[in-house]
Amino acid sequence: MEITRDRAVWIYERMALIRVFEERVAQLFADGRIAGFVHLYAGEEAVAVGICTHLNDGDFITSTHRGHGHCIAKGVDPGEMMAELFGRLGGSCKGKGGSMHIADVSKGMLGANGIVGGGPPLAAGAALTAKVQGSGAVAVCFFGDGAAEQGTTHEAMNLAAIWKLPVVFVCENNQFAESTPVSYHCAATSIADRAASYNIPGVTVDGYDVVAVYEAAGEAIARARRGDGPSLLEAKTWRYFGHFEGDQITYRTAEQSAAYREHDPLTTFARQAQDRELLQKEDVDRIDADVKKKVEDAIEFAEASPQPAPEDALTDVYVAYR
Amino acid sequence: MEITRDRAVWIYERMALIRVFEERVAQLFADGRIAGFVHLYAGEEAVAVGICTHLNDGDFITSTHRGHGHCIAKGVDPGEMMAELFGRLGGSCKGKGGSMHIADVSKGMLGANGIVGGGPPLAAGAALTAKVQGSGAVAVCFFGDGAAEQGTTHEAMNLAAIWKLPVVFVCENNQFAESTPVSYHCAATSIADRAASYNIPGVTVDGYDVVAVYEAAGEAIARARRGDGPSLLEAKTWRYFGHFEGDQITYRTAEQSAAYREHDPLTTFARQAQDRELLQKEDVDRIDADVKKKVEDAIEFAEASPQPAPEDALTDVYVAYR
Amino acid sequence: MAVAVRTLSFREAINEALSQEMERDPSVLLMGEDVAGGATVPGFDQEDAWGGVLGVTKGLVQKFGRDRVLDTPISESGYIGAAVGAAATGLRPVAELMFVDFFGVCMDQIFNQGAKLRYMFGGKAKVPVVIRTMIGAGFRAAGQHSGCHYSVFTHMPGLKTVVPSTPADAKGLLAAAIRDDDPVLFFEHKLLYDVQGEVPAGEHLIELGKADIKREGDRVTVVAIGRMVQMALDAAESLSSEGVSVEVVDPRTLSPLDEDTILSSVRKTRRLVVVDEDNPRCSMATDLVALVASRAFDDLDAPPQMVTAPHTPVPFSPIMEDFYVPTPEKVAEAVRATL
Amino acid sequence: MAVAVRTLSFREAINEALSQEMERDPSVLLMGEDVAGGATVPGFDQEDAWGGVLGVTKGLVQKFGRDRVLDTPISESGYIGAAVGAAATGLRPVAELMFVDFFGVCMDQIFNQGAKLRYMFGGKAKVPVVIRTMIGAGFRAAGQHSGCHYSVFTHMPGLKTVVPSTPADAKGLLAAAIRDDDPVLFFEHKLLYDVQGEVPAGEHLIELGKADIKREGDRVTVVAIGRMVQMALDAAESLSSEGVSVEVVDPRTLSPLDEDTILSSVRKTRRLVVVDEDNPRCSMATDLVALVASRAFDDLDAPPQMVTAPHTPVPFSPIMEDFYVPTPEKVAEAVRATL
Ligand SMILES: Cc1ncc(C[n+]2csc(CCOP(=O)(O)OP(=O)(O)O)c2C)c(N)n1
Ligand SMILES: Cc1ncc(C[n+]2csc(CCOP(=O)(O)OP(=O)(O)O)c2C)c(N)n1
Ligand SMILES: [Mg+2]
Ligand SMILES: [Mg+2]
Repeated sequence: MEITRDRAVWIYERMALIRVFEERVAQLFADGRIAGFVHLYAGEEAVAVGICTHLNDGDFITSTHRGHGHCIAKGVDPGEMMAELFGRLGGSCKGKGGSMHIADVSKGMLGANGIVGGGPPLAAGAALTAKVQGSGAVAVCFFGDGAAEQGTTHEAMNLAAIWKLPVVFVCENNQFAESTPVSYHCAATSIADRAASYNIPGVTVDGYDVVAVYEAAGEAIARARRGDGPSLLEAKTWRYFGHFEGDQITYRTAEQSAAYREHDPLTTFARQAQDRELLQKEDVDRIDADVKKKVEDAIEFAEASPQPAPEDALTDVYVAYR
Repeated sequence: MEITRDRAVWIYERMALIRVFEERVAQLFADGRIAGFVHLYAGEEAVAVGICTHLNDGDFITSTHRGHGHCIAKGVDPGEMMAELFGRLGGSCKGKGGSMHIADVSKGMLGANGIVGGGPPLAAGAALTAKVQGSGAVAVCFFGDGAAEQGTTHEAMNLAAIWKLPVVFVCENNQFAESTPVSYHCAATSIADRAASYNIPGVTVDGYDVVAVYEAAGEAIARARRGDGPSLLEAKTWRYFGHFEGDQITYRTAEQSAAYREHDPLTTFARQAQDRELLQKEDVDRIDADVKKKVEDAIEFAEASPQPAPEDALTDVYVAYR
Repeated sequence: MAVAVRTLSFREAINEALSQEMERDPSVLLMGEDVAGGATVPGFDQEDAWGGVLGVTKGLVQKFGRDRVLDTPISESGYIGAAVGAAATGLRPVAELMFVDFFGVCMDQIFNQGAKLRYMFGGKAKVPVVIRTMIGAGFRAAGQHSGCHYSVFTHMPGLKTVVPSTPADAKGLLAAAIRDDDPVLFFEHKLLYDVQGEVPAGEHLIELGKADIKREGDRVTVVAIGRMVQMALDAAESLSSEGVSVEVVDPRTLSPLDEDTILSSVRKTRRLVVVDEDNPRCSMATDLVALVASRAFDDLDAPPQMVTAPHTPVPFSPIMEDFYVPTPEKVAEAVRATL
Repeated sequence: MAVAVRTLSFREAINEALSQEMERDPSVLLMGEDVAGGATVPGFDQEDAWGGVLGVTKGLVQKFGRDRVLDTPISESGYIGAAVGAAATGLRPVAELMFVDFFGVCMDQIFNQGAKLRYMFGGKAKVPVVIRTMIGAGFRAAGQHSGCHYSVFTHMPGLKTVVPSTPADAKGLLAAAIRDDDPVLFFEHKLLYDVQGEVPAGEHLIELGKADIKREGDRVTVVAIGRMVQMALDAAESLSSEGVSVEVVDPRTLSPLDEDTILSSVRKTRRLVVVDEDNPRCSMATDLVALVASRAFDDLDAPPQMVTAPHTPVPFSPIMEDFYVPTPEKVAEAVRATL
């Protein structure tokens, strides 16, 4: 699979946007301007972006509690996202969802999810819609290494396999579920190997290498679009921040994170793309500046967005009730 | 593993007892003397018996909706079982459980279970007790091919594996979940292969050959007793009756069942044991007569057992309430 | 315009609603364990296919094919969650949870996903899924196949709950549930399946949220749910010979609840008896009594009475199980206690 | 004999109950996601281990070791079912379901296995398991981490449900729950963890099924649950300056429920207000109103009032969430409505 200049720009821009968005959210949380449980995606950008490069608005994704990166990669507006984190009416969910439930169904983004393992059945369902409607769309289900032990993940993969649904299960193995390492919570040596339990392809890829993710995802998504059924893709990755904001990260070492920073997906890709003359230094600088501005604009948008009225809590439960 | 004459007698006697028990229950159901959902185990005897030969009262088993065979193999009294099916006070559960909930905790039989996939977590828990208490006991979890797709099964196997619990997961693959064939509901080629997802041994065995089951189970149970953790054993089998009594069995052919009858586990074992001079023809005849009598005695016991009072429905919910 | 009316069983009425809605709207599909039966077994679309464990969906796979009548593995979270996901993306799935007692293996997909997606997404999604499920004691099916538990779903914001008591209601409410844009739990009492009743032949829709007065009366209001409507009617019949005129109100949908019809009836009779086969704590029985006690307190002349199952699981023994389920006698006794 | 009493937080009181019971009985063990934290990470038993997502079980793994404080995979059915199985075979596990909102992924093991085994086995088993879980809104944790839903568990025969409102109650009730031979759900409101209160130092047991009168009064009875007890006390305080004497009853355990204490209080005050943070339908609010309306109807001088969360999921926005939770003002208003 060839990466064009346009695609390289898109990839770098999305990754950079996620990174800056998350770093700013961390500050805003520390400053008490964002409340609740906030799980940041920084460090894992190559996974969401490498995969979503293959998707368009008609395709679906399901996400996790760590959903900001998936949203941005799937094209959700950062202003609406930030407004959502601020609990404002202009937020993608009108302030009702917050970080753990950001969604934009019009973009095929079926929501961050506060339930670990909540997404896999939903993704199978979205893929069923695509299959029944013959739309050619695919669904991608992002889930964590911790979610791999949840029964729903097993059920959804088996169901998708027997129904040959156009879905790609993407395990973002950041090696921890909260403070619990994957080596403890997972009996398998490799989560991708579990694909054999469903007779579907299973591949492990370096989640710090966006090109590797992009290529593996291309295979899996093409297969799904062809009607050949689901795949399982495991991307080994690492989160730079704590499990959620406020976490003191006592269960892994600063050295480990530093080692990952050495191979940071953004700088690595920027370098590779320049080596391959897909991007110029100026492109990178311009994008870096652009995304900073985008995020500041998003914050501005969020701050300018009106607060909901207390009674707005009562609406949107049903389409119609009585 | 050597089979002694005593063991051969036990094996044949248990299998014959299950067979006769189930055939009589089918009649009693047809005659309207037993009510409710009744799932018969006839045809699958070699699995429960081949495995339970290795167990004693201190060991635990969890069972399924198709639990009579497991009960008998684990030493539950057939009279109390029959009384339970009749809903009598003398039943193993005082008439409160019925076929789908027969249990005898004093024999380590932790209950038939009306919930497909209900047993695996319970078995892991019983194994945890054995491990914590250092009792040397093991737990065996019987589950169907249909139950293999349930999330609880996945969760329990992973949990048992990471905690190295002394439990053996036994999949009784009778090739159907109700009217749905395993080839449809299960994406894996072999359920035993799913053991790889948990880094535990996985073996498929001919569930019509009690010696083969006995041998494979011996390995797995010894491993568990040694503290080396769980295993998965898949026994390919076939039920002679419908899914439940009343089922017209329209989803498989009489020829298929006839073919299995050719290799009936009881007659096969009786022949093999005679060939190996473990049993004499007279033993087999005596046992056949014995178990018939045992089952008739069980029916007599059940019929003589008093009916509960209606208000007995109100007791046994709690050990103490207020 | 005369509407053709035939006698159908409750089972047939449900089957007809499914069939008509599937004909009407290609985005409606069925999924569940053995709802067709014998998937991939050669030659197995014949008429005696299971069509669900108690035959309710029999014949539909022959009409609509296996692409629209989907047998599932025993993975309730998997396929009910898939139904939710499919509903959120454009289909109108009708998923079957064989027995309501199994809700514990899939509740998250129902109550945290299906019920909440719309709200959590700020009203920017809809989830038009129907989950059909069997309820009720009396089948000698014991502790894990005999519960009601519609109270649990009624408790949950975002869900609608429907409990029909007659074949005609079953047809009309199920059709309305399928056309409804919100997630609906549809509870079918297994002892009603063989009950016969007149059912309109063509399109028949009953608006969700409308109670039905199954018998008019002016002395005591009995609100009864599902199979308990028949118990209440039987009690009313025998009480009428004692000169006590009982009004039997069938809420039909528990969420939304037709508070007005219930309150008006009580304002007329000034007495309330609730009959609910579910367990008593935090139940529809308490819900209805609390509604009336808080909103029509001054209209009540006697303490409201609740006739419910006891606070126990369902026992197997027929003798004990018959004691567990409310009877017309117990209803009549409760009615007399209000006089 | 003087009992030493210190000020502890609600969090510390729970931790102390766990620690003391684990010391007392070697068959008590803890399991849950990150209840120790950092399992198998080299050197990770140090004092700053997570000890649960909000630090409630901090320090216990250092005292009791990893054989008794078990980190689990994210497999609630798996490990809570294992806790049930272990309880049925001789241990006394205390399992943590991190947030009650997750009950949907594991409810079967709680309500079909844990709650029913004893009954279905004819009384020949017992299941002494405790499931601790966090409840409650106000944390800005949105729709899937903020519910209460103790009504669902109270509905289920075979379970006991405990909702403490003070540090001392939390300690005494948790110790009693651990020694109890039945399955107990123990609900901890996350906004109470930092609340301070006096707590007896040594063994401290509070019998399950005993309500506590948190403030005496004679004009109106307010029954409040969990964090709502504080709302009721605040309302009582402000109402006392209006000359209205409010009695605040804290049921502490919802199943079994201390009906006598509640009914006696209402018989004295002749007025009832229930304050329940849970959603309103089929809830503890309706349960309590129905209890009083059916059993003390003639003693009531005014319609009973319910102050509850609305029939909606919990919204994220702090403004909306603050509207969602009952406040002392709303309680006071409801009290006034009964006068
Ligand atoms: C059903 C359920 N159980 C537990 C939690 C609490 N929880 C939230 S995130 C998390 C860890 C998830 O780990 P993983 O799937 O690896 O995702 P990561 O956080 O590493 O991205 C846990 C236990 C939850 N939200 N839902
Ligand atoms: C959670 C749950 N889902 C569905 C059912 C209904 N049911 C009872 S037995 C059965 C089939 C089980 O198949 P399998 O596990 O292969 O066991 P077998 O009957 O073949 O012994 C089904 C679907 C149930 N009891 N529990
Ligand atoms: Mg992770
Ligand atoms: Mg089977």
